[in-house]
Parts: sequence; structure tokens; C-alpha cells
Amino acid sequence: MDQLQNYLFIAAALFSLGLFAVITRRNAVAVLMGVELILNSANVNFLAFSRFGGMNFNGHVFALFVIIMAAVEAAVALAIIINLYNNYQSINVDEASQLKR
Amino acid sequence: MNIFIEYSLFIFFLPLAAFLINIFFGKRLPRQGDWVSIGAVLFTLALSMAMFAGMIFSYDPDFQVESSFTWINLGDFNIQLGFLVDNITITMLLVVALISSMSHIFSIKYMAGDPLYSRYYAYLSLFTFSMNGIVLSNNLMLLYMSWELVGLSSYLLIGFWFAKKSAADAGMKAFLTNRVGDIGFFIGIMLLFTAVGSVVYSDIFTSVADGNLAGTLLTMAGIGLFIGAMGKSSQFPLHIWLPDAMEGPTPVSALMHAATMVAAGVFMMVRLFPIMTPDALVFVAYIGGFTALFASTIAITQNDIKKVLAYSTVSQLGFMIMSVGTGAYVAAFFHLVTHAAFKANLFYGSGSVIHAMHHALHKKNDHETDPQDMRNMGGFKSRMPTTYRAMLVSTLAIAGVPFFSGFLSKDAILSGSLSFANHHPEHFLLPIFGFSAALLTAFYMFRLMYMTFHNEPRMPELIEEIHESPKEMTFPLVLLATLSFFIFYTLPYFNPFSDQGWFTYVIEAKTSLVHGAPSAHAIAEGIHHSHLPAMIISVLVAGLGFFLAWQMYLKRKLSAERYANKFSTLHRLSLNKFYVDELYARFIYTPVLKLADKIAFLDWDLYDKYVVDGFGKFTEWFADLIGKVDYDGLDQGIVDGTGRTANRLGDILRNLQTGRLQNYILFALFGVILIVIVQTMV
Amino acid sequence: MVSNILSWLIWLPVAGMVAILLIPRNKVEVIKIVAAVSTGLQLWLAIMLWLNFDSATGSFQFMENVAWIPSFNISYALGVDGLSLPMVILTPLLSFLCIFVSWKIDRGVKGYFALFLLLDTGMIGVFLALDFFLFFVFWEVMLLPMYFLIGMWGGPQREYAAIKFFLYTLVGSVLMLIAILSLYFTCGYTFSIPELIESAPSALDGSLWWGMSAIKVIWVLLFVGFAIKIPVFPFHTWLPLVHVEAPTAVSVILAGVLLKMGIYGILRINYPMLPDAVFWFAGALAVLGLINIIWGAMCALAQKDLKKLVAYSSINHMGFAMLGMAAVIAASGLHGENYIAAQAGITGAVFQMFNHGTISAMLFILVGVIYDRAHHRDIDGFGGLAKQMPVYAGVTMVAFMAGLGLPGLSGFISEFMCFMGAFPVFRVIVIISTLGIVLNAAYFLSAYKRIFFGELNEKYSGLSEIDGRELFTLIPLAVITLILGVYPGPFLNMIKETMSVLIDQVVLIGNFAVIP
Amino acid sequence: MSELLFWFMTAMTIGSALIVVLHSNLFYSALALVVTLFGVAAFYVFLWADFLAGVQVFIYIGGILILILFGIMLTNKISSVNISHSKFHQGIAAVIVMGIFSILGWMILKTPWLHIVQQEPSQTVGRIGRLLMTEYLLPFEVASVLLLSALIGAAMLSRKAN
Amino acid sequence: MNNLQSLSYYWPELLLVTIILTAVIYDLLTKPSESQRVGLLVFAGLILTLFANWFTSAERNITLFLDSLALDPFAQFFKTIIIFSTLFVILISRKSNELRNYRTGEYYTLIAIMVFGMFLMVSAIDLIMVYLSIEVVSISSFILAGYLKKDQRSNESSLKYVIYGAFSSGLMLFGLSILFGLTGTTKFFEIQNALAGLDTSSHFALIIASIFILAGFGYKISAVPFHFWTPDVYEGAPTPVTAYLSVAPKAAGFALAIRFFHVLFTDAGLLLDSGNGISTIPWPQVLAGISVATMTLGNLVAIQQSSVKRMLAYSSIAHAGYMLMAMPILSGNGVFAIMIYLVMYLFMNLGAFFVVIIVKNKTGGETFEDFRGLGWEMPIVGIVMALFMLSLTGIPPTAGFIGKFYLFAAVIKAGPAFYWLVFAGAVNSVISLYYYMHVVKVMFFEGESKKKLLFPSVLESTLIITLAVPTLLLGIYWTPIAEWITNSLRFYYQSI
Repeated sequence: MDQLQNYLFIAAALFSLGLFAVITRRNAVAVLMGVELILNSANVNFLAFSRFGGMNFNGHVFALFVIIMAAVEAAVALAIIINLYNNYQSINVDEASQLKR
Repeated sequence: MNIFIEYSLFIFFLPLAAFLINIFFGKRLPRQGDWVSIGAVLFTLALSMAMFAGMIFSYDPDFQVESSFTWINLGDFNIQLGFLVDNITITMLLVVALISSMSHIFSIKYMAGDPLYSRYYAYLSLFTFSMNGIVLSNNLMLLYMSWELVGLSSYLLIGFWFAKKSAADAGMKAFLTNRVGDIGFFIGIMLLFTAVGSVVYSDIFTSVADGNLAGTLLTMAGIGLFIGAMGKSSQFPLHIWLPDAMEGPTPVSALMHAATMVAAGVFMMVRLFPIMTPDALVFVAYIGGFTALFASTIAITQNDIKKVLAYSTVSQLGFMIMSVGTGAYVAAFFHLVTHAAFKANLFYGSGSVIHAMHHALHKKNDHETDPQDMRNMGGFKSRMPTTYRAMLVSTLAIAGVPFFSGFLSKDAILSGSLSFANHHPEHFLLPIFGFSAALLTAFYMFRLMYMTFHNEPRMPELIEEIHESPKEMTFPLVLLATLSFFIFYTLPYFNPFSDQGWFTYVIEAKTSLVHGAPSAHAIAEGIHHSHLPAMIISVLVAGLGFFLAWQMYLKRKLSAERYANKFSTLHRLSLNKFYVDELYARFIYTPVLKLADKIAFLDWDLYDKYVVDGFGKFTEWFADLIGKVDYDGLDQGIVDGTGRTANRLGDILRNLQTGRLQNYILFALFGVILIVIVQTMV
Repeated sequence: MVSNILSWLIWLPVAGMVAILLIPRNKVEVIKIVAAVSTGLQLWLAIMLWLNFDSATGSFQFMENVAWIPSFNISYALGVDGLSLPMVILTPLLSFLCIFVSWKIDRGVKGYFALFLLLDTGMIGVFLALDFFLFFVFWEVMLLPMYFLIGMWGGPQREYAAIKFFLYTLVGSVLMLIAILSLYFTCGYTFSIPELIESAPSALDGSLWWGMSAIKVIWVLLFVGFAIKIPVFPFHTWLPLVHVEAPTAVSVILAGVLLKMGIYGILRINYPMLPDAVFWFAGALAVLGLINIIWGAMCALAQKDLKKLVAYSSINHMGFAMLGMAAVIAASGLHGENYIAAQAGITGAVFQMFNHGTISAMLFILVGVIYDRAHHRDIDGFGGLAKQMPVYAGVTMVAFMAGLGLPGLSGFISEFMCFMGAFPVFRVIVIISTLGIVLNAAYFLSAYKRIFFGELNEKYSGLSEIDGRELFTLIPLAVITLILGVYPGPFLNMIKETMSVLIDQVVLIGNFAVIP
Repeated sequence: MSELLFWFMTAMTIGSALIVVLHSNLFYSALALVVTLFGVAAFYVFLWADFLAGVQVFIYIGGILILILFGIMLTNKISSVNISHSKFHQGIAAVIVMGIFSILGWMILKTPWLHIVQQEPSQTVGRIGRLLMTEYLLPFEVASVLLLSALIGAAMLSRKAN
Repeated sequence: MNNLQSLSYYWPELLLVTIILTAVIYDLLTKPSESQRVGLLVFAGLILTLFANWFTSAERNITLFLDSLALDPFAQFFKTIIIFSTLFVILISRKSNELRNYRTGEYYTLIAIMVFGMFLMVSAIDLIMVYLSIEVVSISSFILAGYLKKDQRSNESSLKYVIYGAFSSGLMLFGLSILFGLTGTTKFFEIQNALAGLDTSSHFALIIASIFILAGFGYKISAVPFHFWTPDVYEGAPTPVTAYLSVAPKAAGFALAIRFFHVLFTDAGLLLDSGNGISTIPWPQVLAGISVATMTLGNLVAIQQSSVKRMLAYSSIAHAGYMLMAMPILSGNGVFAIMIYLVMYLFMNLGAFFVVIIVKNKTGGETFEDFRGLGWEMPIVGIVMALFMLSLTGIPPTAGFIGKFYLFAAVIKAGPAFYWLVFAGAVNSVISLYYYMHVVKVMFFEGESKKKLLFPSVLESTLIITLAVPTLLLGIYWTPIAEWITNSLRFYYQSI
């Protein structure tokens, strides 16, 4: 296993853990934290590929945008969560299930 | 255009015009339009007589005029319709016109006061029209069409008193039974047409003579056509409609079920005799012979005067058919002609009796007693002398007593069968059928006469009210009785023991066109040889029949009851017409109707219901699946499938959509894995 | 002679529809009159067409052709030949009569007649279209008004019947669409029916789809589409239901015209375009015809509902036509070039198509007449009506007799020709199917007996006799039935050249070697 | 040495990520996320992306994480126990996620990734900046629109109803 | 083309950004009760943009901003579609009672931002642009879905949307990172070149990357199995937003997907029959499978709905499935079919949703029960709704049929190998008939003739007729549309 693959594995692990959080957490904020893990894993990928692909700065730029996106997403998501909390007094994802069937 | 064809056109279309006038305007015409129909039929009678005279004067056995036009022309597919006028046609036309005229006249009084009087005459005209079509046709197509129209008019006339359920049933039965026969007829036509490419007799004859059509196929065609004849001529096993048809007005019975419509089958066999293969003829002969005997065994125990005559008709038709089968087709035609006269007469006679009974009962306000039941009659001889005499003459004729017409024709038939058995000893049954039937004929006819006219009245209270029928009704009786004497058929000869005369001259037997069939000459030779023994035997058996009847019903020396008890099984069988109707009901009608119900059920309640109806039904079905195993799996599985699967799948998918977000994601991921696997594996 | 007569025929009803939509909805009489006038004019045009029709040629006449969507090679192409002309006459006739049949509609009159006229356009469009795409559009256009007419003015189960009808036919038409497109792409990028007839047989020759000849695949797709309309045995169950639920006029149109489209389609499309498959399928067609005859008759025999009986009789009658169509292969060398049989069969089938149109229309109108009076159609619920309504009984007798194929009425000739044609090729099948002759008679007569004969049911002693308007709708049909039954010559002359061309298209171009 | 450091960081990152995912106390999870994000930042450094490591620390830890903590504070009682689904649900999720992970692992091992050896760049900020001003100018501007929309949205949602 | 030069080709978008900013400022200056006016501003601005878009020269394909964006007729086609749908949605929104209680300034601003995002989506040819544009659209739609702050259902749909959206974009991002790793670049053209020389042992990674990216696209066009959010969000969101989401982002998603797959996996525009290494990956089959799964699921579940709105949501999944039919055969015909379908779909789907809004304004509900007897009570609305339903089913002579016709034609043209796909489409059309006709049935077959008829307001009538007329007319004569699309695709197959 070379170095690149190490990083890729770390990214894959973070990605999987992020997915796991998204799937299993009931609390919306916790789900959001899982999403952050996923985004970070992608960033690790980008930078790793950048580093071992001939120091390609495109990956850096991409990662930068991802971080911006993460911030935006977190802001909007939290706004929505808080709004929901005001209406439901709960932010457990599975309790928000009026919309079934 | 030949004068005969012109006459034929008139004969053909006049009744049709009468029918149309009467059906649309009859009610509004004076006398409800009966004169239209009567006039038309009398005119055809006059024309027929003119043609007959022409025939007699020319006295040419080979006389033949034919005229056709193309009815359907598709290029290769052509159907020609047309008339063929030869001696057979002319003779038959006369018979039809005569009997028909008699019926028309007889009905004036018989049907007087009926609310649908004009329609009755319209139907009679329609019948005459269709019957003339059968007679005049020079091709199978027009024959078949007229054949069916005869079926229609018989349906209408038998069911004329439709408010009576039995009449309506009988009409339908007649039509349907005829249609069963028509299947055979139709198949025969198709076989011939396919081989010949034409429906015209002469083309077919030429083709058969050329050997284009032979062997089994021709036999099949012949038998097919014969099955049609069986239907019309009421041969076993399609005879069931005729006795029931007596539900119709009696003049109708006389017209159709004695003289004309039922004769159509025989007429067709006579016309098409040249293409009948020996094999087919054997079949024909056996059917005819058996019917002759079978029907007469039923006739001996019937108490309804018209039923006796009906079975007698069946039996006589059996004679004719047998005769065709044995090759003596001229004899068959001869018997057809003579039988037409005397049997029509018998029917008119019985009509007269019934009419009288009916009026008497009506006067007595008795609506329970059956006016047709001979057990209620007796001693009418003095009250209705004309009727009695006329019927007696006809009875003698039908029984085959010398000096009467029936003797001549029956004798010819019996000698034909005897000769046939001589040549083909394996067919010894045929003459036995014939002679036994002749014996029984004499027996039941005299039984009828004795029960009706002789002895003391069984209902003495009625006898005062029984009167001779009016002129319109007795005139046909007298006329037809006269025609039952031999002399009209043997002219210019006066030999009462030989059928030799104008008839056998102009209606000359033609050799069958089928290869290997015996020549007309050979057949005639055989008949000639068997003539004497046949005559002797027939006179003997007729005498024996008469004697038995005389002993039993007039002298009461022999007790009918005792014999009935002695042979109770046979008696019951005969009385109940051998349960043929019941057997049919049990083994044909009921199963077919049940099958129809089953199919309809299958179609509508199973197949259809579960194709598209599966929606929604599924849940219900699933719930009580355990208790409900009565539908078979196949139907459920295949037919219901579509709708239900869609529904069930929908349910499952809907449950996926739980509203719980993370399940969605889980499924999405699962989908991703699935796609990866598919993509890598494929 | 009007120029563009075919376009006029098609668009006249639409003009009527637009006019009706503009009339206020409470002016009921005006609406009806407009409907009657527009269909009447259409009928007049159809008669003009017939009078000017040249029956000496088997090719298309009065052709119109305007490019419609050039990018997809779709054109507005119309034409008429001996195959479509009978239906082009029948459709306006029945539409015109049906306006009077529906005269008593009292609910949503405006919508009813507007939809009815649209239906009229769809139907006649199907028969006149010479562009496959146009054909398909008209084919579907006709579905919509049908759906609404059944669903809004039908009987108690109308919603179910309407959707069932729609679903069934849509299944057929999507399959047809697939076939149309397949033909388009494989046979020279054209929708023109005459061009496809030219090009399809050779273009498809030898191409295999999933180990099966493309010809067969397309045949099956088209056939199922048309078979549902006919309807052929396993696809028939919509018919009784829809007939029972539909209002009288719709039943008349359905039986009189819509069912014919299936047969028309097969003869117009399948036969000339896929002649090879005709040989492959003729046997199956005959068997299906047999099943239709027997199955339909048996089901009819068991019915208690008069309308359902008539509906099943349609299934039965269509069987005869199928039998006749199958006979076309008789003209091939394989069957001894028996042109006699082929002509008889295929002409008989077309004739049967027309005859069933008039006869079943009569039957349904008659059912409607009695239903309007007694408010039920239970056969056993009547009895003895012949005494109460003699004229009605008489007309019914004519219709029933025509239905059971009585000589002298048109149904007989066509059935007879179908049988005659099919016999040399499908001997056993035809012999079995002649049973249908008896069964036909059995169900018609037993129904007649139960309704009209016997003692008069006291409940109906007040039933009024058939009135003038109803007679007006029946008599033309009865007269046609009678005239064609006695003298079919003019009619057959009108179609025979086209039929000859069709037979040649099948047997001369068709390669009757076994196709994979 | 750097090898050892790498593995240590790996262990720390993954370990803390596990806590993020599994810990039943949301607050601890958030704190563990800090550690994880730091770990990731360390990897960025290993990967010669010092600028991004800085950005990571500033924006993620300084911005997003604080935001998340606010979210937790505002919406939850901190000791809310059952923030995760049932064990059964977790089991299924674990299976699926393991599936994904193994697919990814397989992919990582099997694929011949690009390996272009390169010197560590002297500076990264300049390169990134230049890219942002040239090739990625438009995305850069679009990001502003993105932020604007988030701003409008968040403001709209959290504004007191009028 | 460098950044400065690009600006001269970029003025539709610049105009749009100006409108967004103006709207934000204008919103600040208006009273809440008059916030509808922002909508009018955006409406006017969009019309300008429409013209700007039309007049922007696109005689050939050019790339802008150093290969970040493509400016080609293809993109312009989709932009036009997007603008049209937005214009309709703005008008529809003004008529919706749901939004009446809210300040709608931000609403219209967000819609404008979304339009901007979609403009980027349809022309993005850079991975970063792809990601960012999708996010712009997503973020705006999250907020729009939750715009009814006081409505729990709206909140909930918003939450689901945001989580699902974040998850999907995370997945896509991961995929993008792998793709970046494989090719070392973010530009489509360079990716295309790189992939052409890719070793076959990398194909597995390529597949994984593509599938993960597909998750992002699939989520936008709601293809199975990434569709799960659709019904919930569609039901909870304000109806105009639902209508919008079901048309515009879907169109943009298709544009993006077409471009992406076209660039990555095709050889001269054909997925099939090419010797290229990438073509050996069984993409067509997988896409076809997804297509069938999508339409089948959408239709089957739609049957069971009791709410018309939710039924339409599922049906929009099904329509995505139909359009996906043409994806496996990324030939000119396939793309053409998708494009023409989108045009047809725009009118009929927006129309159907607008009728739902009218009904909801009248009865307060959107279940089938609320539609009972509508045809008798409001004949115009009923007839028009019936038309939309028929068109959605694909019955001639309506626009929907033409769409389906082209889709089927495209697939059939590809040869018998894909007949099963056509059959699946055909079967699904039939299934869909059942629930679409259910609406018609409820509207016309139930209920009774009314003495007094109701008519929608003039504006509503105009709008509904404006949507209905093309739905009918395009079913009869669609040559202009076909030519427009042909022109739009003129360069597409030459250049890329």
C-alpha cells in the first residue's frame, strides 16, 4: 500500500462513517455532522489526488469551494432545523413524518 | 324468354308480393287482405296448371328449361341464381300450388276472427313463396335460401298462436332443428362449391360426371345435403320438431307438415339423386327405413288426432327417403305427390273434426277438454258425413289399399326396397322396415278412424253440438279425397295395380352420375321384378293392419288395454315417443345450456372480473385465501395476474415510502450498491 | 362535386362541434339540430362520394396529401378505396341516426353532442387516413369522446366500464404505436400507408429480431392492437361490459363502427404490409374466428340481459369476418391458387363488416327502445310483448333474423361468403364453426320467444308502441339490410376491385415459405 | 517519524470520527468532530496543502462547528439520550455502509492511480489565488451568489414571522 | 475564451444577477403587503433575460471563462425552457393562497437565484461548476420548499430536502473526487481525453465515480433510487414550488446529465456499438434499467395516492423515467426526444399543478375528493384539467403524445435490442392512464349538473388557457418546436 492509498482509505473510512451517521442519527444536527464528515472525506480525496497527481492545484480550488459549500449548507440547514424546532419542539428526523403515504 | 320461365317468375314473385302487401297494409285492406294472398295463390295454381298442361301435352321426359343470372360476381367467385323448369318442377309446383290453395281456402273459416288474421295470410304467402323457391331453383344457393325461408315461415306459422307457450316453443324447435340439418346442408354446399366452383345443379352434375368430385368427398357432400333433408323432412333423429309443430293452426299442419315443407327434403333428394354415391344412398336408405318404422310404432299409441297424423307423416316421409336410398327415387317422388294429396286431406279432415270439437266445447263452455284427443271423440260419422267420407278415402290411400293412389306409390317403394335387398342381401332390413311400417300404418290409420268416427260417442253430451264444417272447409276435403284415387296417376292407363302412367313416363328415372352406381335401367329392372311379390306382401300386411284395428277398436275382440299391459314397456316407450325429446333434453339441450352458462360464467365472472377487476380485490382475496380454495389456481394465477401484481407491487413500494428520511437514504445506498454490482457483473 | 371532399367529411363534424360549443347550454333544441344538420351534411357528402366513386379501380381515390410535419415525414394524407368506402358511408349514416337515437338525452346535452361529433370525426378519420401517423391520431381521438360518453352518460357501472374500455384500447394502441414506429424506421422512414405497402414486404424480409422474423413481431404488435378492437377472443371482455353500460347511441356506434376498425386495420395495414405473416398467421386467425363464433354464441345463449346478449352476438359475428379474412391464403400457390375462395372470403369479411354495422346498430337501437320504456333489459322480465307492441316485435324480428343470418337479409350473404371462402383451406375449422349457425339461431330465437311470446306480462300492458322517431332510426337500416340481402351486387361491385388488389398484394408479394 | 505521526493522526481522526458517529451525547459528538476536523487539517498539511489546512481550521472549526454547537444549544437538551436509531436499524446501516466501504476499498486497491512525483511547492496560496482569478473566476463569483442565497434564505427562515 | 472576453457573451446571466440584486434591494423598500411586486419585477427581468438569451449569438459552440461554461444552442434551449417555466410559476405563485400570508419578496428573489443556478447547470463543462451550480439550485430550493414557515408540512419537507440534498451532493462530490483522481482535471474536454486513454483496470473506479455522480444527477431528476425525497417534498412544499421543482430543475438536471454522459461515455455521440474501451462498460443497460425502474415505480405508487398533488409528484417521477428511456441511446434522436418531451411536459405539468392550486384555493384541499364534480361546476377548469391529464398520459392529439412519440421513436430506432424498454414504456403509459383518468372520472363522472357555473378569474383563465392551448396545439403541429430543437442540436454533435 502506498501513501496515496493510505489517504484514500482514510477518506473512504470518513466517508463511510459520515454515511453511517446520516443514516443512523435521529437528531438532525447529528445528521448534519455526518454530512460534514462526508464533505471532509471528499476533500481529503481531492488533496491526496492533488498531491500525488503532480501537485495539481485544481484539487485545492475544488476543496476550497467544498469548504465554502459546507458552510453554506450548514447555515441553511441549521436555519431550517431551528425553524422546524420552533414548530415541532423536536428535531428528531423520524418524528417529522407527517408526509408519508 | 321461355314461357315456362315467365310463368315461373310469376309463380315465384306473386306470393312474395302478397306477403309484402299483407304484412304492411293487410290490416287496412277490406277483409283484412285475405283475398290478396288467396288471389295470389290461386293465380299461381292456375299458372301451375297451365304449365302442367303444357307438360302433359308435350309429354317429353327430357323437357327442361333453365335460366340464370349472376347474382354475385367477384371476378372468380360467382354465384348464379336461376330457375330450372322440368317435369319434376312442374309436378311439384302443381302439388304445392294445389295444397297451398286448399290451405288458403280452408283457413278462411278456420282462422276467421283471429286478431292477426291478415298476418296469418301474409305468412302463408311467405311460405308459398319460399316453397316455390325451393321447387324452382336450379342451384344450391337459391335452394338453401328458400330452404331457410321455409324454416322461417314454418317458425312463424307454427308459433302463430304465440301467446301459447307450447306454440312458441314448437316454432322455435322447428326452426332450430331445421338449422341443425342446415349445417349438414351447408357443409354439403361448401364441399360441392369448393370442388366445382359453382352452385348450379347442371355444373355440379357435369363436374361429378367428369369425375372431378368422387369418392369419400362426394359421399360426404351427399350425406351433408341429406342431413339438410333430414331436418326438413323430419327424419330420425331430427324428427322431433314435426309432432310439436302440430301446435300451429291445422291448415298450416296440412300445408307444411304434410304436403309441402316436409316434402322439400324428399324433393331435394330427388333433384340431387344423380350425385348421390352408393355409400351415401345406403345411409339415406337406412335413415329413411328406420324412420318409417320408428315413427309408425309411435303413431299406434298416440291419442291426439294430429299427433297420430304427424307421426304418420314422419313415417311416410321415411318411406320416401328410403326409396331414394334404394335408388327408386321416382317412386319416392311419386309417393310424395300422392301422399301430399291424401295426407293433406287427412289433416284437413282432422282440422274439420277439431274445428267441430272446438265449437262444441266452446258452446258447452268446456275449456278443460282437449278437442284434439281422440278419446273424447267417437261416433262422429253421422254428424260429419263429408269429413268422414273424405278421410276414409285418404285412409284407404295411405294404408295402401288397391285402387287408391297410395297403393301405387307405396307399392313402388316397397318393391324398390325389396329389389335392393335382392341385390344386396346384407341390406335385408330395409324391406323389413318397409313392410312393418306398412302394416303399422294400416293399423294406426284405421285405429284413428274407428276412434273418431265409429262406435258410440265417448262424450255424448257433445255429440249434439258436432256439426259438419262449412263449405270453405269441406271443399278441399272433397277435392283432395278425389285426388286420392289411383286414376289420376295412372292415366292414360287404367290398371289399378301398376304405377305405370303419365307420371312414370314424364318423370323418368335418370342414371346416377356417380361412377360405379347402378344404372337407372338396372334399378327399374329390379323393381319390375320385385313388383309382384311386393304387391302381394303389401296388400297382405295392409289387410293385417286393418284387421287388427278392426278387431281391437271396432269389434273390441281384442283388448287394446290388455296388449298395452302385456307389453307395458314397449307401450310406454311408444306412448312417450321413445323418450327422444327427453333424451335430447337430457343429453343435448341441458348440457349445452349448462355449458353456455359455464362459459358465460367463465367469461364474465371469472375471466373478466379478474383481469382488470383485480385492483382492490386482491386484499380481500388474500384475507380469506385459506377458506377459499374453490377457484382453481390456474384461473386465479394467469388471468388475475396483471391487475393484482400491479397492485401488490404498488403496496410494497408505497411501504418503502415510509416518510422516514433515513430509510430513504438507506434504500438509496442500497440502490447504489445494487447498481455497482449490476454494472460490474454485467 | 365538392373538392377536398374527404377533408370535408372529416372536419364537418368538428365544425358542428365548435358551433355547439358556442351555443348556450340551455338552448337544447338548437344544439340537437346543429348536430343533426352537421351529420346530415356529412351523410350527404358520403353519398356524393359513393356516387362519384369509381369502382373499376382498386386503388385509392380522392387522394389528398399535404405535408404536415416534414421533419418526421408525416403528412396529412387521405384517400378512399373499396375497403374504406363502405365504412365511410356507414359511419355518417350511423352517426346521423344516432343523433336521433340520442334525442332524449336530457343531461349535459351540449357536452354530449359535442363529444359525439368529435367521435364522428375520429371514426371517419381512421377510415380515410392514408398516413399511418394520422391514422393513429384519429384512432386515439376517437377513444376520448368514447370514454366520456360512456363515463358520463352510461349506466350504473359506467365509470368502471369507461376506464376498462380506455385501458383495453390503450394497450392495443401503444402496441400499435410501437409497430408503426418500427415500420417507419425499417421501411424507408415513411408513414405513408401506400408507400409502406410498397416497401414494407421487401424491407422487412429477412431481418430477425430476437431470432424471430421482424415481420412476425410487427404483425403480432399490430394484430393485438386491432384484435382488442374487433374484439378477438381473449381480449373481448370489455365489450359486453361497455355495451351494457353505454348509452344506446354509443353502443350503436361502438358495435357499428368501432369494432370494424379492428378488421379494417388488419386488412388495411397487416395484410398488404406484412403478407408473409399472413400465411403464418392465417391458421391462428381462423382458429380465433372459430373461438369467437362458438364462444360468443355460447355466452350469448346464457345471457339474461338483452343488451349483453347483443354484445356477445357481436363477438360471434366478428368471428365470421375473421374466418373470411383468413381465407385469403387460399389464393396462394400453396393452396392451389384458389382465387374463388380468397375472393369470397375476404370480400365476405368486408361485407360482413358492413352488415354487422347495420344489423348490430338495429339491434342496439331496439334494445334502447325497450329499455327506455321498461327501464330494464332482463330478457325474462318481459313476455308476450308481441301483442302489446306488434310493430316493435316485427322490426325486432327482422333484426334478429338478420342477426341469425336468414337468407334474404344481408347478414346471410356475408356469413355465407366467409364460410365459402374459408372452407377450402380450413375445412375442419369451418365445419366446427357452422355450429355457430345453430347457436346463433338458438340465442336469438330463445330471446325473442322470452320477450315477445307467451302471455303478456301484465306489468307491461301499458307499454307504448315504438314511436315515429325511433322508427325513423330503424327503417333505413332495415331497408339496407333487406336490399343488400336480396341484391348485394352494387355493394360487392364497389369493393371487389380493391379486394382483388388486396389479394394480389398478399399472395403475389407474400412469400409463403416458412418464416422464422 | 512522519510515518509515525501519520498513523497517530490517522488513529486520532478515525477514532474521533467514530465518537462523532456513535456517541450518545450530542455535545460530545460535536467536540469529537473538532478533533476529527483537526486531524483532517493535519492530513492537509501532510498533503502539502497548508493554505487549505488553515482554511479548514478557520472556517470549519471556527465557523461551521460553532454554528453546529449553536444549533445543539438552541434545539436540544444536551443530555438527550436517544439521538440514534435502534440497534437493529444501526445494524442494517452498518451492513450497507460496510458494503460501500468494501467497494471503495476494492476500488482503491485495484485502480492504478496516477503517480506523478513532484517537489513540494514553495507556496500554495499564490497558486490558488492565481487559479481563482483566472480559471476559476466564474466559480468564485458564483460562490458569492450561493452565499447570497444562503444569506437570504437563512434570514428569511429565522426571521420572526411578520 | 478568457474571462474578460467571455463577459460579452454572458450578458443574459449578468442581467439576471442584476435582477437578483435589484430584487433584494427593491424588497427592502416595499411594504410586506406589496411584496408581490417583487414578483413582477423578476417577471419583467426574466422576460428581458429571455430576449437576451435569444439574441446572444450562438452561431457556434463557444466556451466561456476558460472552459468553465459552454455557450451553445443546446444550453440556450434549456435556458429558454427554464425561463418559460419560471415565468409561468411566478404567475401561478401570485394566484396561490398558500403564499398569501407570507412576505414573498425573498420568494421571488430565490426563484431568480435558482434560475441563475440552472443557467449554470445547463452550460457547465467544469466539475467545479457542476458542483456549484447544483448547489445553488439546491440551496434555493431547500428554502423555497420550506417557505411556509408556519406550516409544519412545509418545514418537514424542507428538512427532508436539505438532508437528502446534502447527502446526495456529498455522494456526488465523492464521485467527483474519484473522477478527478482518475483524470487529474476538472474540465470536461480534458476529462474526455483522459478517459479515452484510460487503462481498463481503472474502469471499476470510473464506474464507482460515475454511479456516485449519478446519485447527484439522479436526485435532481428524481430517478430511482434517488427519488425518495420527491413525493414528500413535493407534497409538503407550496404548490407553486412543487410545480416549479417538477419542471425546471428537472430540465436542468437532464441537460447536465446529457452533457456529462455525452462527454464522458460516448464516442461520437453514441453509447452503443463503439470499440472504445469506455463503451464496454454496460452503461446503456444500467441506464435503461434505471429508466424502467423509475417509471414503473412512479406509476405504480401514483395509482395509490389519494391526493392529487402527491399523485402528480409520483407521476413526475414516472415522467423522468420516460425521459430516461432515451438516455441509454445518447444519439441525436435520444437527446432530441428528451428535449421535445421537456417542452411538452412544461406546459402540461405546470397546467396540472395550476389546476391543483385553483382547486385548493376553492376548497382548501388537494385530494381527489376536492376534485369531485369539478367538471360540472367549473367546466373550463375541468375540461382543461382533463386535457392536461390526457396529455400526461400521452393520448393524441395532445402534446404529451408527441413527447412520448419521439421517445419511443428514438428507442425503436436504436434497434430491437431496446424493444424491451419501449415495451416497459408502453405498459407504463397504460398504467398511468388509470390514475390520470381517475382525476377525470372524479371531475366528470361524479357530481351533477349545476345550476350556476363557477369561472376562475380572468387572470387565472388566461393563464390556464395559455398553458392549455400549447398542450393541445403542440399535439397537432409541432414543427416549430422540432425545428428549434434541431437547431439547438446542430452543433452539439459536431463539437463535443
